[in-house]
Amino acid sequence: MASEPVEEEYISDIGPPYFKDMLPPVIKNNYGKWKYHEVLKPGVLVHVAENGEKIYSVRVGQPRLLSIYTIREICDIADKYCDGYLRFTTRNNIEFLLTDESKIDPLIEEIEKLGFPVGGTWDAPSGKYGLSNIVHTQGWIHCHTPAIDASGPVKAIMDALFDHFKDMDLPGLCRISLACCLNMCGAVHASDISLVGVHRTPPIVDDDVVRRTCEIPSTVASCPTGAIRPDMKKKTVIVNEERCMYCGNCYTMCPGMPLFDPENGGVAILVGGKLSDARSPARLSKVVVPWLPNNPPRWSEVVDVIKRILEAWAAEAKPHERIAEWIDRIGWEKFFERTGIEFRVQVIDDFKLPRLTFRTTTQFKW
Amino acid sequence: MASEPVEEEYISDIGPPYFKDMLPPVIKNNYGKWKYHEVLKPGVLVHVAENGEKIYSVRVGQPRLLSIYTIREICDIADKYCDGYLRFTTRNNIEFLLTDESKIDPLIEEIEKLGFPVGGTWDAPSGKYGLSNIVHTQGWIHCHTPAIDASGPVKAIMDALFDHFKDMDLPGLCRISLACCLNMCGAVHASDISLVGVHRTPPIVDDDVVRRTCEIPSTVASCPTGAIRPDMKKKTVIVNEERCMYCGNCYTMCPGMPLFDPENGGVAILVGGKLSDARSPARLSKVVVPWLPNNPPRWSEVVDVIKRILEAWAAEAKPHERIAEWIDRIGWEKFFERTGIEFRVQVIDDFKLPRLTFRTTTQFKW
Amino acid sequence: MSDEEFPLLSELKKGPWPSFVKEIEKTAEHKPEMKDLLKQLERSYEDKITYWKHGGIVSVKGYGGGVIGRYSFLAKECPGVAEFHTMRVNQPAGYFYTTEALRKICDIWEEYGSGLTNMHGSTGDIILLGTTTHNLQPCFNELAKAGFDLGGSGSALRTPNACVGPARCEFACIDTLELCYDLTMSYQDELHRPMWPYKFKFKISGCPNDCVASKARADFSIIGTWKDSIKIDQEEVKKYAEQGVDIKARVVNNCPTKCMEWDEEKKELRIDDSNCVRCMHCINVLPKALRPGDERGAIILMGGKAPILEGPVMSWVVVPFIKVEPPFEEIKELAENVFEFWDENGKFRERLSELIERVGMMRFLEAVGIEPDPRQIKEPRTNPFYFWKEEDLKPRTDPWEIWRKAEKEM
Amino acid sequence: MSDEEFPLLSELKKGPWPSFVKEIEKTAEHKPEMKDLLKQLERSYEDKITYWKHGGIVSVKGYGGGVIGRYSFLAKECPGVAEFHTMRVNQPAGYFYTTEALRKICDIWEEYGSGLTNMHGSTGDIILLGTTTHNLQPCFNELAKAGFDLGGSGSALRTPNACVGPARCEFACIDTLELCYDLTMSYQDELHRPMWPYKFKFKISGCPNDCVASKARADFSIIGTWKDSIKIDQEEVKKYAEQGVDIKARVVNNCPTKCMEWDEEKKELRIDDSNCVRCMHCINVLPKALRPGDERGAIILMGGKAPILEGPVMSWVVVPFIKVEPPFEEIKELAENVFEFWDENGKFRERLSELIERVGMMRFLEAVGIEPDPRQIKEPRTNPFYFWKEEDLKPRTDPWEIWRKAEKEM
Ligand code: SRM
Ligand code: SRM
Ligand code: SRM
Ligand code: SRM
Ligand code: SF4
Ligand code: SF4
Ligand code: SF4
Ligand code: SF4
Ligand code: SF4
Ligand code: SF4
Ligand code: SF4
Ligand code: SF4
Repeated sequence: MASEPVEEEYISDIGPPYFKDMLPPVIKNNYGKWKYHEVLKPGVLVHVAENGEKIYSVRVGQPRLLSIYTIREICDIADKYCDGYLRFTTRNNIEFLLTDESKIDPLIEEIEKLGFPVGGTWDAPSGKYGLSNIVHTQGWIHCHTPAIDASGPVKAIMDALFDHFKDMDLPGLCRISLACCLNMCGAVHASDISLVGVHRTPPIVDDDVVRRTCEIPSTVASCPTGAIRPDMKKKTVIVNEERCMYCGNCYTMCPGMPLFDPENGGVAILVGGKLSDARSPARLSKVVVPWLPNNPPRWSEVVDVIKRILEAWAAEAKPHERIAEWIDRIGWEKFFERTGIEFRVQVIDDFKLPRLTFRTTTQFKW
Repeated sequence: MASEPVEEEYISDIGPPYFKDMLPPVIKNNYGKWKYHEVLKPGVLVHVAENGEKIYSVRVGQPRLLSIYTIREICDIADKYCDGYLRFTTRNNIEFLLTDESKIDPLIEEIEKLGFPVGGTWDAPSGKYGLSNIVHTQGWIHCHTPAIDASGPVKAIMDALFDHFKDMDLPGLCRISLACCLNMCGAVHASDISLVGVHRTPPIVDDDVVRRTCEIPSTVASCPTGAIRPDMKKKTVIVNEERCMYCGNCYTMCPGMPLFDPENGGVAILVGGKLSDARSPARLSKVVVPWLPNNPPRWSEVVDVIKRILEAWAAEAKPHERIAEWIDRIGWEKFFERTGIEFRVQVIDDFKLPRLTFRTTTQFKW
Repeated sequence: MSDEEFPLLSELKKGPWPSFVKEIEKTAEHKPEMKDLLKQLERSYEDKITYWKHGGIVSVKGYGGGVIGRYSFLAKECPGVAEFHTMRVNQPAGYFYTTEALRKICDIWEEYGSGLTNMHGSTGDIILLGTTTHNLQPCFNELAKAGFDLGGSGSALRTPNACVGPARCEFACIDTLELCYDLTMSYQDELHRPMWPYKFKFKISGCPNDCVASKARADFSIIGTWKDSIKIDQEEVKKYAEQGVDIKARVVNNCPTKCMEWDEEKKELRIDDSNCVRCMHCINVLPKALRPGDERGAIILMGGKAPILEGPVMSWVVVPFIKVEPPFEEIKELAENVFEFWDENGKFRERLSELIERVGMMRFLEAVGIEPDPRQIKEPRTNPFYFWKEEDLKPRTDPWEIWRKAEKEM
Repeated sequence: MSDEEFPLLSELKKGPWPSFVKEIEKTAEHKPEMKDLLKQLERSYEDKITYWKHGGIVSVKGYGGGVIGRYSFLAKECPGVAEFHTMRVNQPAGYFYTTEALRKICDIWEEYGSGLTNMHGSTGDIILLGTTTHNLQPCFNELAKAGFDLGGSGSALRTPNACVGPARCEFACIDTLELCYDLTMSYQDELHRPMWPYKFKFKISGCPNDCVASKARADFSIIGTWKDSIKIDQEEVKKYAEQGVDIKARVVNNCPTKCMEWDEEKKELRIDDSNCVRCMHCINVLPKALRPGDERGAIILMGGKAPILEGPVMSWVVVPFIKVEPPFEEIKELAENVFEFWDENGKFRERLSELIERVGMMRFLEAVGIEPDPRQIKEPRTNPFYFWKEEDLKPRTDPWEIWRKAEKEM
């Protein structure tokens, strides 16, 4: 069987490196044996094992879009202070892992010199919460469907809320996320504050492109509102604009029907999602601002609303109370009052089963 | 124009009698000027006006199905003790309206001799609640679509719960309602405990009757699950039994497709509805027993479950706490435990948007 | 009547609760044909099935509804109920009666009907249970002479209904009965001459206790409320406390928004009215001490109904506050806007809530002239799937032009 | 790079938060073609539109996914990004790295790619941001040699992800990382060779704090929990109280079921565990004093996903408790039952939750072998619209026969 290609040499399906090979020795030794943790100061955690051993973590904000040249600098620091061990968090912060407490401050100095802030932690025992990094998506850097950019608005918002990342000065956990289209790769549908790129105009069909690149039946089937019908003669599709709510799913299926519109596309803001089941159950975020303009480079209208929401909540929330829980307490009518956000009719759900969000009680506030 | 019929003499569209012509003088005088009320004993209310005048109401249970010969006896009593004034309540109790306190007891004696019990009141200030009458529908007495009888099960249940009508011995308000089919004329969809007649087998189409009596398009359109398709050739309809969930709406539209089945039809039990917005918001009832047999004359399986629910709640509820609120506090998993009701898969909503009732939190009890 | 004849039914003569079987028996004593009702019913009890047929349309001159036609499968065996139509007679608001009025109905029904009634039907009517086609018109004529009229049935307005309200309740924030009467009289035509896509129901409760169960059963629920502060009589509060009412446990702790405070020392109750949601609980428990405020009016909720087709609906808050004063112009204007929109847009057998769900709350609010308000919703939407109108938008640009220009440029 | 060249982007170099623009600039200093990314991006900032085209399918030998193809509309103006595919590289569970491993990736990506990355993508992968079709295979070969493999894309299993778990968290009730690794290795084929109706995601959190946000983003969420009682160290509770933690206000009052009591005098915390819903709050606030119980395992929730088509879904509790111990047989058996059911019944582009909604939870539970449990639901249904199976029923009778017999009888 000499004629067969020497496939054995082709390495594939090896999966990721085994994580245990990446763990610092103190973690390997105490795997599953941690007793408690403390937040020593913003950005610095210590976890103490049952046997008294400790691991320190220094949490560092980063833009997610990282150059390999920066990663190498980060590695240099990890080599110098952490015996070459570090990790990332599920919200894209870097965590330097140390065993020598005395190295924490020099490490912080060095990483901050590189332009990366230390912070993003929270401390339930003291009831002090720092703001973490914004989970986000590709935007104009790489995706074909974004209604807005991703990294740009994130940078603008984090600049504006920077102190909350550095200092643990918020009453509860607050997660901000951004997705550049309704596919919601950022899973913004369950964050305390979410930003999502939205279109406001139906797709513009280029029959020619549709004919060349699209499968008509699956394009038709892709529309949740049944707004698309086939035009069998011309081998293209026709959009019933009345029925279109601009979700963009048709464009995901078929490049021949983009719905971009620089002036009409923009940003929706959702609030009150939460994922942990601490205290109150996890829940989805709710649309409170159906549209703000897509205004690069610094999206000032968006930043302004985010700040207003955050500040109204921070001023009034009780310890541990997240935005969802604050609203539970004060009521949605007061949320709009407190934040000064105009209540627009689009906020009322009339998608598939509107009955679920219409108020069925006379209980409300004036 | 002598040839025209003398239509002027035909009285129509006069509407109901003006209610003010039916009010006892003390009510007329104090209309809108009541200050407070008290429950003097089970079944006896006094309302006191701003000027100190009083009206006493004696509440009396009745089977709703009343003979005119009984109504006349009731009138006799009202003439004797109430100057000829009485009313009915929104739950079909009779209320005798008196101004002379000393006549209350003789009135009670006389009406109870007639076989009608005094009770059904509740008293929030003392936190003592009596059970009221069961709101119900026609059943086999008059309707063409019932899956069960109405008056019969109601009688059997009220016999079993009679003491709760007479004594105010429950911790909170409890409303029981019954409807004999899913049309739910009893509006049982928002009661503390509801009984509803349900079918469990698809309609049996008699093509002949369909042809003679049914409009095919509206029959087809009547099915919420799209289980009916027209058979244009035979001018009848065909039911896809797989898709049918036995709602009976097709039979309402078309007499040619009854879904009665003596052994398979039966009673579903729902709990936890509430209409007042007192304390917690109003809400719909939830199916906890998808089916019990239709067992005349005394529906013992049904009576048994109702009693179990009522007793489990009454034993554990805090003052004012209704079944819905008790379940809010203990959780649905405990409701099934406490009542010993088997959790059947039919209780899980998979109708149109199941996602709304599936649990999305790790919060639950063991 | 011997119990051996109707062994199953006779089981329902036992027990302390008044027996409907006895009522039929009693009637049959005067009107022997009613024994046939027992016969048919006993048969249903044996066979566990209804023996009533789908009714045909029967009514009285000039009316399209008010009568439910009914025929028996057992016409031969039970000729007394071969035709057994019910008449729905519009009750006086609040179900108040003089014995004189009630006796008149009894007399007429003795002459033209079965002598059986339902006091009352679920919608609110006096149900006269069972008569023949032949008797309908004369019966109606007599009722009319006695001052009574038929209620609604079919695709029409249904008999409006209200809680006892100001007639005998200290909590009433609006005049439920006057409003009920006014609406009934204003819409006689809509009540008697079916012409709509389906039925339409009004129900009116004087306060959020909702004693007429309107939220579950009315396309248009009117519920009294107030906007200003609860009125407290601290002396009466003290008295309740002295009488042993545990104000902290029973009142304060049950307040849904925890906006109350009980000062145990001073025996004083304080309410932060800006956080009160007017649930009535504290007023219910302390009726002598607390009262609704003075700025009174109603909340209008729409769309309540039974489960078929899409599942049951509790009414939705559409108007968070409206004045309710005779001649009730605001409410009637709104109701008429709703009738018009539904009549024009509703499909056959589509209730109001189903229509609103189909066309969207945005279009509905606009059509009936109501502003969006956060009080209309439990919570905002979780999906960003909404519509914009042309006036919300800037002129459209074509992405193809932008891209093609860019591709060509160099 | 001069700021005049990219005036809009240069605005995003200002401010304290680290700038992604600077990261691109820094890369462009070493790899000049990356200036084209800035060019294209500046153009997007001016025109407010993306300049990326719908990608074609590109991958590496034997794989159907792991690469997202991407082409520019500005290929002429910005040839450096004309082809700009991303590679999704499967991260080590918990995102732990040695600098050695990270440097290897940097070296490979310096050679075969743009030098830009995302650390990490939302699903969890290392995103290598931008390379040409030509470079894909050699890049993959080098990664494999370095011990790395591609993650998922397309209609395949996606890269599983987990919270840091027992590696550095005292709350972990299950071994999130070992399970994540095991699932990833067990399902390499499902990950690399798209063959399903659509994507499928696993995410694993060690406790209900859900630090990997699994409930919103995974078709199959595995969340650690316990069944027995919370362990209390009363000495440590006292210490917290002495340090000024207001246990009543911050812990007890925030308990969702109010099943805790704080004895201010004895400084003792009591928990009625039969009413605890294991929300973690008290443990979070008092980590030195409280710990999850010993009978540990996981809750399995299914169906989480983004809003298209029917609105967003939070995962649904399907298995209220399952043991989680290597070799994780129970979980894998369940997962495979789910794969099978979905693969057989799912339509093109139908996620698991959409399939379950279409066919009904009853059929799904039966197919994957799970018993109904009240813990699966928030509340029971409000509509009585459900199905029965033949084995639930007695033999059918025909109402026509009953009626016709009755009509004839006499
Ligand atoms: C490092 C990380 C896990 C990882 O695998 O990377 C992590 C680590 C910890 N989380 Fe978390 N969480 C991490 C993402 C999350 C997420 C996921 C997310 O945000 O996308 C959540 C769910 C968020 C939500 O509910 O929307 C999350 C909700 C929590 C909570 C619940 C807080 C609440 O009040 O709702 C706790 C409990 C607490 O506050 O102590 C928690 C507690 C903790 C503790 C205290 C656990 C421990 O004892 O080690 C850790 C230190 C937190 C700190 O900064 O003080 N962690 N934590 C993640 C850090 C992300 C970051 O960089 O900010
Ligand atoms: C007479 C009647 C009004 C009428 O127009 O006929 C009425 C009369 C009163 N209701 Fe009611 N309610 C009446 C049906 C209702 C209904 C409707 C129903 O059951 O279909 C409800 C809504 C039920 C529900 O929520 O599901 C209702 C929920 C209440 C409540 C709220 C109780 C709660 O805790 O949820 C109160 C407040 C209270 O308890 O004091 C109330 C309070 C009252 C008061 C105390 C009002 C007053 O000050 O006069 C009345 C005396 C009650 C008593 O028996 O002590 N009424 N009440 C109805 C008597 C029906 C019966 O015969 O039992
Ligand atoms: C008599 C009454 C039951 C009773 O015993 O009290 C009744 C009896 C019937 N109702 Fe009803 N409904 C009665 C109040 C209700 C209510 C309660 C209410 O009005 O407050 C409801 C629930 C609220 C609602 O409207 O949603 C109700 C919801 C229905 C429905 C379902 C409507 C829907 O949109 O889902 C039907 C089906 C139909 O319209 O075809 C219906 C149909 C019927 C029909 C006409 C049967 C039919 O399919 O054509 C019944 C005639 C029975 C008979 O032989 O007399 N009946 N019906 C009630 C009217 C008495 C009255 O005028 O006072
Ligand atoms: C790269 C990434 C965003 C990021 O910047 O981090 C991403 C990028 C894309 N996602 Fe995503 N998704 C990414 C995580 C997610 C997540 C979050 C998660 O996995 O935890 C979600 C929400 C959770 C979910 O699966 O529901 C997500 C929901 C979608 C959807 C909607 C799926 C749905 O069922 O509703 C689409 C549309 C599709 O599949 O056609 C989508 C499609 C896409 C495509 C492939 C665009 C498309 O229409 O074909 C994007 C390619 C962008 C590009 O040019 O690179 N992406 N996508 C994430 C993957 C990185 C990684 O592997 O680590
Ligand atoms: S959210 Fe939309 S635009 Fe953004 S990366 Fe995902 S698919 Fe692309
Ligand atoms: S954007 Fe969405 S709603 Fe509009 S046509 Fe496309 S798929 Fe349909
Ligand atoms: S509930 Fe059904 S069976 Fe009973 S009276 Fe109403 S329509 Fe008839
Ligand atoms: S009973 Fe209901 S579900 Fe079944 S065919 Fe008739 S209308 Fe359809
Ligand atoms: S609804 Fe309110 S006003 Fe009407 S009777 Fe009930 S408590 Fe009184
Ligand atoms: S009416 Fe209800 S919400 Fe208002 S203070 Fe009283 S109990 Fe609280
Ligand atoms: S989910 Fe639980 S176990 Fe995992 S990191 Fe968060 S707190 Fe720790
Ligand atoms: S885990 Fe949550 S529910 Fe359980 S005792 Fe602690 S706070 Fe209460």
